[in-house]
Amino acid sequence: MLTVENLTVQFPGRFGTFTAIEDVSLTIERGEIHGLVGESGAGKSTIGAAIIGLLQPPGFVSNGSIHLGDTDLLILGDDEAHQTRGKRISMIFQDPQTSLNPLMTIEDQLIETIQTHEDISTEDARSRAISLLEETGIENASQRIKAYPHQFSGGMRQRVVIALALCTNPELIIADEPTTALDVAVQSQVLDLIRGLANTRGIGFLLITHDIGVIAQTCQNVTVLRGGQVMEHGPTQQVLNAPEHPYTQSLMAAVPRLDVKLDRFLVPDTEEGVETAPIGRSAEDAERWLRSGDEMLGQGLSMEGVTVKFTGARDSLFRKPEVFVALDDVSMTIRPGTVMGLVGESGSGKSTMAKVLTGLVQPTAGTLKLNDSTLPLARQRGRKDPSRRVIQMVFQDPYSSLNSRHRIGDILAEPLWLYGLENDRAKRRDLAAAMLDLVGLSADAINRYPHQFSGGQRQRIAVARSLLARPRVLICDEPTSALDVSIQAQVLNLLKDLQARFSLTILFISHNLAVVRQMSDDITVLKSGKVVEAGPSEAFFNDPQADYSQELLSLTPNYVGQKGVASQTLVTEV
Amino acid sequence: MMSRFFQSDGVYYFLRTPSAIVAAIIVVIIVGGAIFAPWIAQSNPYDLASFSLMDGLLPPVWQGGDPRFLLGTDNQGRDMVSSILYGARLSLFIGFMSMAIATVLGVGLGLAAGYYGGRFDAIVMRIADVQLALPAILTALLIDGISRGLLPPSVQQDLRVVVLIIAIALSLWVNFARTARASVFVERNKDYVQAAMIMGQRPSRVMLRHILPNIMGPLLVIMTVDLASAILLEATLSFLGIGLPADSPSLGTLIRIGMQFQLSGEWWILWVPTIVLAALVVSINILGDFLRDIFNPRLR
Amino acid sequence: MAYFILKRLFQSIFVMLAVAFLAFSLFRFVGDPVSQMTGVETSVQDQEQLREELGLNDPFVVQFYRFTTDILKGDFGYSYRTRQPVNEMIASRIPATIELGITALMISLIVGIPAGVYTALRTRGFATQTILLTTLVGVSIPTFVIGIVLIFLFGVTLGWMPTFGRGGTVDLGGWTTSFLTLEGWSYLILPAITLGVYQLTLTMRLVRAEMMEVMRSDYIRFATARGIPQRKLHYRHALGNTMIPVITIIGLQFGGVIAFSIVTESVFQWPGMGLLFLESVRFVDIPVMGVYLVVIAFFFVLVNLVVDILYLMIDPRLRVKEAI
Amino acid sequence: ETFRWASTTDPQTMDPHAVNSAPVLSFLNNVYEGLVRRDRGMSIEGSLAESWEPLEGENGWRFNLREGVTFADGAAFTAEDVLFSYQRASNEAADVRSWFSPVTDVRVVDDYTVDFITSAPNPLFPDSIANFMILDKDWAETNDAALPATDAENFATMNANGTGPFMLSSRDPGVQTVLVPNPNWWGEVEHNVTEGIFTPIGNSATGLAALLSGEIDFIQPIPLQDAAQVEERDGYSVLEGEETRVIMFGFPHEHDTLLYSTDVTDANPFQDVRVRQAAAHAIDIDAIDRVLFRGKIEPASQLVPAGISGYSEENSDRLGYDPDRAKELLAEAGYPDGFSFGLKCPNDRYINDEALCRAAASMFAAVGMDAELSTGPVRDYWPQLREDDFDMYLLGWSPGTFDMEHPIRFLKHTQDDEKRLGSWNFGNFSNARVDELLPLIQQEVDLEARQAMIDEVVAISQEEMAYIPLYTQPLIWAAKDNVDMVQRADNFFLLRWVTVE
Ligand SMILES: Nc1ncnc2c1ncn2[C@@H]1O[C@H](COP(=O)(O)OP(=O)(O)OP(=O)(O)O)[C@@H](O)[C@H]1O
Ligand SMILES: Nc1ncnc2c1ncn2[C@@H]1O[C@H](COP(=O)(O)OP(=O)(O)OP(=O)(O)O)[C@@H](O)[C@H]1O
Ligand SMILES: [Mg+2]
Ligand SMILES: [Mg+2]
Ligand code: NI
Repeated sequence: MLTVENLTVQFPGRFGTFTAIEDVSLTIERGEIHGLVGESGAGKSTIGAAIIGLLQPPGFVSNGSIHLGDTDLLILGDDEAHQTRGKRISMIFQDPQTSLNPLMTIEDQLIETIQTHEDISTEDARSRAISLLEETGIENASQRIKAYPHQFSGGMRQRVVIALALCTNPELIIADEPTTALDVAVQSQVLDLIRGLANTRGIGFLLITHDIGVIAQTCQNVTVLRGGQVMEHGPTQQVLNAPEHPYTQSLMAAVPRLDVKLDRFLVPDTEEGVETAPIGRSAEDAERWLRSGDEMLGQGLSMEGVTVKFTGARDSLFRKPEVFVALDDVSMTIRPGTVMGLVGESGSGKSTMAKVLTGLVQPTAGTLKLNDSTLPLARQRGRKDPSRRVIQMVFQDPYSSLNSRHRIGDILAEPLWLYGLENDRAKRRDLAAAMLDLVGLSADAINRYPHQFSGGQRQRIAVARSLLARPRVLICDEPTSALDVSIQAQVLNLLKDLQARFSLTILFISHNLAVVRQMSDDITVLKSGKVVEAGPSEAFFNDPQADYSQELLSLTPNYVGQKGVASQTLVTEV
Repeated sequence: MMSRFFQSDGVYYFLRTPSAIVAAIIVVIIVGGAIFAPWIAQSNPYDLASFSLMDGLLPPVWQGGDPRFLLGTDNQGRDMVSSILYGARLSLFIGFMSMAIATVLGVGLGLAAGYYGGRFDAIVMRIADVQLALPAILTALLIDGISRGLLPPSVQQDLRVVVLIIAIALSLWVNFARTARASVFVERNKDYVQAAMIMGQRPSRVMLRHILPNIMGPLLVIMTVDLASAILLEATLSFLGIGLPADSPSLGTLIRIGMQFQLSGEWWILWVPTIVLAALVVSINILGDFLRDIFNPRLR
Repeated sequence: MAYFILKRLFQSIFVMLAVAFLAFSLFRFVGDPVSQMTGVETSVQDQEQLREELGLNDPFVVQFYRFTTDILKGDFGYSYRTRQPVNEMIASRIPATIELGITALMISLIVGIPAGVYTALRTRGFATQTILLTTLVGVSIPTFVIGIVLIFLFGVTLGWMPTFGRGGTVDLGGWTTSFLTLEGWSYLILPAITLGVYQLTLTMRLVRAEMMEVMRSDYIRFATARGIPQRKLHYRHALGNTMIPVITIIGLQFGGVIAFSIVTESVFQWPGMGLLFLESVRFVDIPVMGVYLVVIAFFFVLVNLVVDILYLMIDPRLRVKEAI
Repeated sequence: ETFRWASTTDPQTMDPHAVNSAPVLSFLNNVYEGLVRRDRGMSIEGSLAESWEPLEGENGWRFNLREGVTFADGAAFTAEDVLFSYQRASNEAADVRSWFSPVTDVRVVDDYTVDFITSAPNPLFPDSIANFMILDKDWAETNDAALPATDAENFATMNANGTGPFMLSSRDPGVQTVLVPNPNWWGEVEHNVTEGIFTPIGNSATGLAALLSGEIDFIQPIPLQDAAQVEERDGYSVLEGEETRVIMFGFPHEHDTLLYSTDVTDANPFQDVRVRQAAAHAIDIDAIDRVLFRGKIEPASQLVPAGISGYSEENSDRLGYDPDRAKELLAEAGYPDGFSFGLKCPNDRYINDEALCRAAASMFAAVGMDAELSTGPVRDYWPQLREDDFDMYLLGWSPGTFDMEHPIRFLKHTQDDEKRLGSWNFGNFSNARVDELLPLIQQEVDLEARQAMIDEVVAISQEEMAYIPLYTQPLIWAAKDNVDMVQRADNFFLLRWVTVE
C-alpha cells in the first residue's frame, strides 16, 4: 500500500546541507504494523514527516519516491496534499498533552475533522465521533465528548488523539512515539488498540519508537535506522532475535532485559567512544583522591514513616484547598554499599522520595537516618550540614541538570569549592580533569559548555560532578530514561563500575523494571505514595508478591533476546 | 572567547539578516557620534560662548545656509549637528542609565520573588501592580514633583537628569520583574537549580550565578525595547515640560523646541532631531526583534 | 471562580490605597498652590492666611488622614483653581477619556490583530516587512509630533477633520458620547489614531510573536496532519490560543493608553481627564491631581478584573472543574 | 454672526472678585462692568458711573452713577449694588481686595451717587478700579454668593449676572463658554455678534491649526514665529501691538554673597553698580529682537512702555550693547576675568522666556559673566523668588493701573510687608529717596509736579541700575480677514468691538 523508495531528505543549514535521511526504502501493507526503530536523531520522525508531507522547513525531499496506493505523494500540489492529510494518511504524535487544542472541546475537534473531509451533517458526525471514542475505549463517550482536553487524563487524551486520527478512515496512520509519554499500563492499552485497529479495519501503521520492547510486541515488520540509513529490515522476529547487521546486534545486546540480570552491557560501538589523551591528571589520580576521603564505607540511608502532603491552590473561600498526599507513611532502608531500586508508575511519588532525602521537600511526618544518626529534614537541614556533601544526586535529564551557561570546569569545580574539599583553584581544575578521565571523557572537555556534549556525555559529567563531592550516597532519579538504549547501557555500566569500586550506596529510581533489574540489589515498589512491596531484587523479579507488582511486570513490554547473544556478551566482557 | 563569539549562532544569523545589519550600523553611528561628541562636534551646546545668537535660524547648507552649519542652526544659533550629537549623547545616557537601573531593580526583585515565592512574591507583585496603575508619565510627574519639593532648587537643576532617570527607571522595572519572575518559576524547577539547592548553595549565589545567566535571553530583549521606550519617554516628558531644561539638549528637548518652529518655516529645527530619534529608536527595536528571534530558535 | 474574583478585589483595594497614598504624597511636593491661586497684587500675609485656611500648613499625617477619610466619605474636595467640586469636574471629563481610550484600543485591535496574523503567517513577504517597518517608525516618532502632523495634514491642509475639541456629542443622562453622531466620530478619529498607533504596533507585534509560536505547537501540527483547512487552522485554532497572552498584555497596557491620553488630549485639546490633569499640574490644583490618580488606579484595577474574567471565559482550563 | 475665539487659558471662575488674574478679568469685562472702563486707547471713561470728581474737603472720590441701567436678569442697578460690590471685593475672601487698600469708607449718598473715601489724596484711584466689577446685591444674596468662594464653589463661580454688553449663556469649564448679547444693555452696540463662543486651547500649534482650518475666527495670542506664515495666507491677518508688559532682569541687591557662584563665594558682585551696568551693556537687544522675536519687540528703558501715564520721556535712553565697556566695567569693579552666577527664569510665563534667558546667558558669557541658567514652570518660580533663591532673575511687569506708580510701588519701593509695599521687589532694591517719593507721587494731583517726581525715581533707578529693563512684550493676535476688532494694550479682548463681515 505505502511504498517508499530511495527516499533522501536534506536540511540545508548553516554548516552545509545535512542529509537526515539517505536512500531509505520501506513498504507497508494493509493492516500491517511496521516498526521503525533507531536512536534519537536517526531520522525516524523525518521519514514520518516526509510521508505525510509536513517536513519542517528548510527540509526537502531531494530524491526518491513515496506512493500511497497509486498516488504519488511527492508530486501532489499543496491543496491536493492537504486533502490527503487526514483523509488518507493520519498521524499521531508523541505527546498527548500538547497534541490537542486546549481551547476546543473534544467534540468540536472531532466534528470539525470529520466535516472537513466529508459532507456530513453535524449530528451524524457527532454520532460517528461518539462511536469512535467508544471504540478507542472511552467509557460514557456521549457525555465525555463535551469535555475539554484538560479534563482528560493522559491515557484518555492519547485515545482521543487516536480517535482524531481515525475519524476519517485513513489508509495509513503514522504513529510517532505514541506511547513514550504514558506509563506502562496505559501504554499496553494503547498498543492493544493499535493492534486491534490494524486487524479489524486493515489500517496500515508506521509505528515509530525507540523502545525495542514495544516493537517486539506490536509489529510484524521492523526497520532499523541509524544515521538516516537503514541498517536492517525484515520480519520482527528475525531482526530482533537473529540480527545480521553488527549494529543491530549490539543494539539488541544493549537492551536491558527483564528476564535476567547481566553484569555489564555490551556497548555498541558509537562515536561516543572514550576519548583519551588527558591533559595532566588521569583516572588514577581521581581514584586516589576519592579514596583519600576519611570515611570510605558506603553509608546506610533510611526513612521511617515519611508522609508528604502537597497543598493545592486555593480556589474557594469556603473550602480548604485540597490536600494531595504524595507519600503516605513510607519507610525504606538502604543498606550501606548496596543499590536500592525504586520503581512505580508515573506520579507514584518516586521523585518526591528523592526530594525528601535530599532535603528539597519538607515531609509532614517521618524521620530520616543517615547511618545511625538522624538526618535533619529539609527546613532543619542547614546549608553547611555534612549530609549535603555525603548525599549527592544525579538527575533524570542531563540536558537540564547542567547549567548551560557554565563551563564544564566550573561545574565540576563547584562542589570542591563549596564543600571546601580543595582550596586551590589550579588543583580544583586538575581534579576536575582527572575526574573527567575517570568517567571516560577527554580532559579537554573542561573548557567546553554542556551543549557541546551529547546526552550520554552530559550524564557522565553529571556523575563526575556528584563524585567530586566525595559522596557516600548517590541518588539517581531516572538517570537514563532520557537516553537511547545504547547510551543508557554505557551510563549504567559506568554507575555499576563506580558503585563496585567505591562501594557507594545508591538509590536508583526508574520506571523501567528491566533497567532496575540490571542495577539493584534490593527493590521497593511504590504505588500512589504507598510501598506495595519491598525486598531483595532477584526474589522480586522471580516471584513478585503483590498483585500490583505482578501486573506491572506482566505489562512491561518484554523483548526476550536470544539467549546466545546474551551469553556471548557476558563472555566478551569478563 | 573571541572565536566562540564569531562562531556563535548570533553572529551567523546576524550576518544573514540585512535589517539587523542596517539597524546595527545606524545604532553604531549614532552611539559613536554620541560618545565622541566632544571631539567631533564643532561647537558645544553647553558652552554658551561657543555659539552666538547672531547665527540663529540659519537653514541647512543645501537650502542656502552657512557652510559652517551643515544642518543649519536653531533659534539660539546652535549648530544643529552639534546639538544632535550632544542630544543623542544625553538621550542615550538617560536611556541606558534608566534601563540599567530598571534592569537591576526589576531583575533583582523578580528573581527574589520567583525564588522565594510565597508572601515575598505577593508583596513584590502588589507593588508591581501599584506601579502599573501609575503609568510611566504619571510616575515621572510624581517623581519630578517630589524632587522639586524636596530638593533645594540649586541641587535640583543639577539633578534633573538623575530625577528623570529615576522616574523612567521606576516606570520600566515592572516589565523586568514580571519577566524575571516568570522565568524563575520555570527555571527553579529545572534540575540544575535543584542540584545547586541540594548542594546547599547560598540563595543569592543560586539566583545570580545559576539562574540569572539562563534567563538573560528574554531580559536582553526587554532591555533593548525598554532602552528605546526610555528614550521616547524622555522626549514625551520634555514635551509635557517635566523633562530636561532647554539648555540640556537631549533629543527630546530638541524636538520640543523644534515644535515651535514646525510652521514658521524653520522645519529643520524640528525634523532633523525627530528623524534621528526615530532612526535610533527603530534601529534599537529592530535589534531587539533580532535578539528575540535568536533567543527563540523556534521562530527562526 | 468567585474566590478568585474576590481575591482579586482584595488586591485591588490594596492597589487603590497605595495609589491614594502616593497621590497624596504628590500633594506636598508639586509646587505652591497658593501663589497660583492668587493674583499679582495679593500680599504675602494674605497668601499665608489662605495657606492656613486650606490646611496646607498641617502636618503630613493630618493631611493624609483628611484626604483618605474624605475620599472614603465620597467627598473629593474642591478644586483650588476653579473652586468646583472635584468629583463633578472629573465625572464630566471621564466619558471623553474613556471613549478616546476605547476607540484607540479598538483601532489597535481591529487593525493590529489581523496585521499580526498576516505578518505571522507570511513571515518573509514584502508586505510583511513593510507593515513591520512602518508601524515601528510610527511608534518611534513621539506621539505629540504625530498628533500635530495629523492635525495639519487632515485638519488644515486637507480640511477633512476638525482640529481640536470634541464636538458633536450626545448627552445620555450624564454621559456625553461621541459615538452616536458622524460629527462626533470626525472629532474622535484623529486623536484616537494618534493614541492608538502605539497600541496598534504593540498588539500587532505581540499577536505576531505569539501566533508564530502557536503555529509551531504540536496541536497545530496535529491539526494540519488531519487536513484541517488553512483558514480554520489560523483563525479557529491558532488565533484563540494566541489571544490568551495578548489579552493580558493589552489589559496591562490600558494604563499606558490612559497615560498617553494626557499627551494626545493636550495636543488635540480633547476635553478629557488627561487635559484636566495637565492643567491642574500647571496650576498646582492638588485636589484634582490627587483624585485623578485615584480614578486612574480605579480604572486600571477594573480593567484588570475584566481581563481576568475574560481569561476565564476564553480558557476552559481556568474554569471550575465541571463534574463529568 | 457667531464668533468663535480661543485663548490659551480658560477663565477659572465667573466670579469677578475671586481671582485677580488677567484671563478672568479680561473675559468678565464682557459680562460685568465697573464704574469706569478703559477705551480702545486705554484711557479711563465712564461706564456705570457717568462722571466722577474728587471730594471736597475730604480725601476721596464721588461717582455719579448712570441711571436706568439694569442687570441681565432685569434688576435695576443702584448705589446699593456698588456698596455691596465694594464690600464683597474688599472682603478677606476676595483676591482683588488690594485695589481697595487706600479706601477707608464707602458711602451711599443717594441711589445714584457713591463716595469712596481714601486715607490720603489719591488722584489715580479711578484708574485703579477699572476692573472692579459690579454685582447685583439681590442676585448675589439670593444665590448665596454674597462673598467670593474661597475653598468651595458658589453660585457666582459658574453663573454671571452683569450689566455688560453680553450675557453668559452656557459654561463648560475648560471646554467652552458661550456669550450672547445683552438686549437691555445701556450702551451703544458696535458689534454684530449674535453669539460668542470661547474655547481654551492650551497648545499653540493646535490653536493655530484651528484658526487655519477655519474652526475659529480669532486666537489670542499666536507664537510670534508663526505670525509671518499666518500673514501670508489668504484670508488671515495678524494683529500686532505692544503689550504694556516690560520684561526685565532683577538683581539680588541685598544679598551678601552669590548663591550659585563657583568662583565668587564671599561677595555679591551685583552690589556694585558697575557690575550691574556691565550686565546691561552685555545684552544685545537688537540681536534678540531679530532672531528670537523677529523684529517685533520694542527695547525698554524703564519699567513701563512709552505711552503709559507717568512714562519718563526724560529718561528714555537705555544702556546700549557694548561688550567692551562691559568688560571694562567688570575690571573696574574687580572682576577682570568675570565671575559665575545663577540666572533664574520661568519657562512658561512670558513669550519666549526660556529662549530669551538662554540667549542672554550666552551674551553674559561673552563678557565673562558665566550664567548658570535654571528654568522652571512658574508654579515653582514664584516661590523660589519669594525665598530669595537667585543671583539674577527674569521678571515681566504689566502695570495694573497703567501708570508708572504701579511698578514703583511693587518693584522699586523697599520691601515693607506692613504697608504692603515692594512686594515684588524680590532683590529688595532700596533707595531712601524713592521710598520718600512714592507717597508723594501717589497723592500729587498736579500732573506736572507728579511727573517731575516720577522722572527723579526713574533717573535714580537707571543710575543705580535697579533693574535691566529689556523690552516691551509684543502682542500678537491672529484672526480671519473678515473680522474686525480692537487690540488693547492690556491684552484684554472685548467682544463689543468685534464686527464680522
Ligand atoms: N527542522 C530541521 N532543521 C534541521 N535539521 C533537522 C530538522 N529536523 C530534523 N533535523 C535533523 O534530522 C535528523 C533526524 O531527525 P529526526 O527528528 O527525524 O530524528 P528521530 O529519529 O525522530 O529522533 P528522536 O527519537 O529524537 O525523535 C536529526 O539529526 C535532526 O537534527
Ligand atoms: N510541588 C508539588 N506540589 C503539588 N504536587 C506535587 C508537587 N510535586 C509533586 N507533586 C505530586 O506528587 C505526586 C508524586 O510526584 P513525583 O514527582 O514524586 O512522581 P514520580 O513517581 O517521580 O513520577 P514520574 O515517574 O512521572 O517522575 C504527583 O502526583 C505530583 O503531581
Ligand atoms: Mg522523533
Ligand atoms: Mg519523577
Ligand atoms: Ni575571547
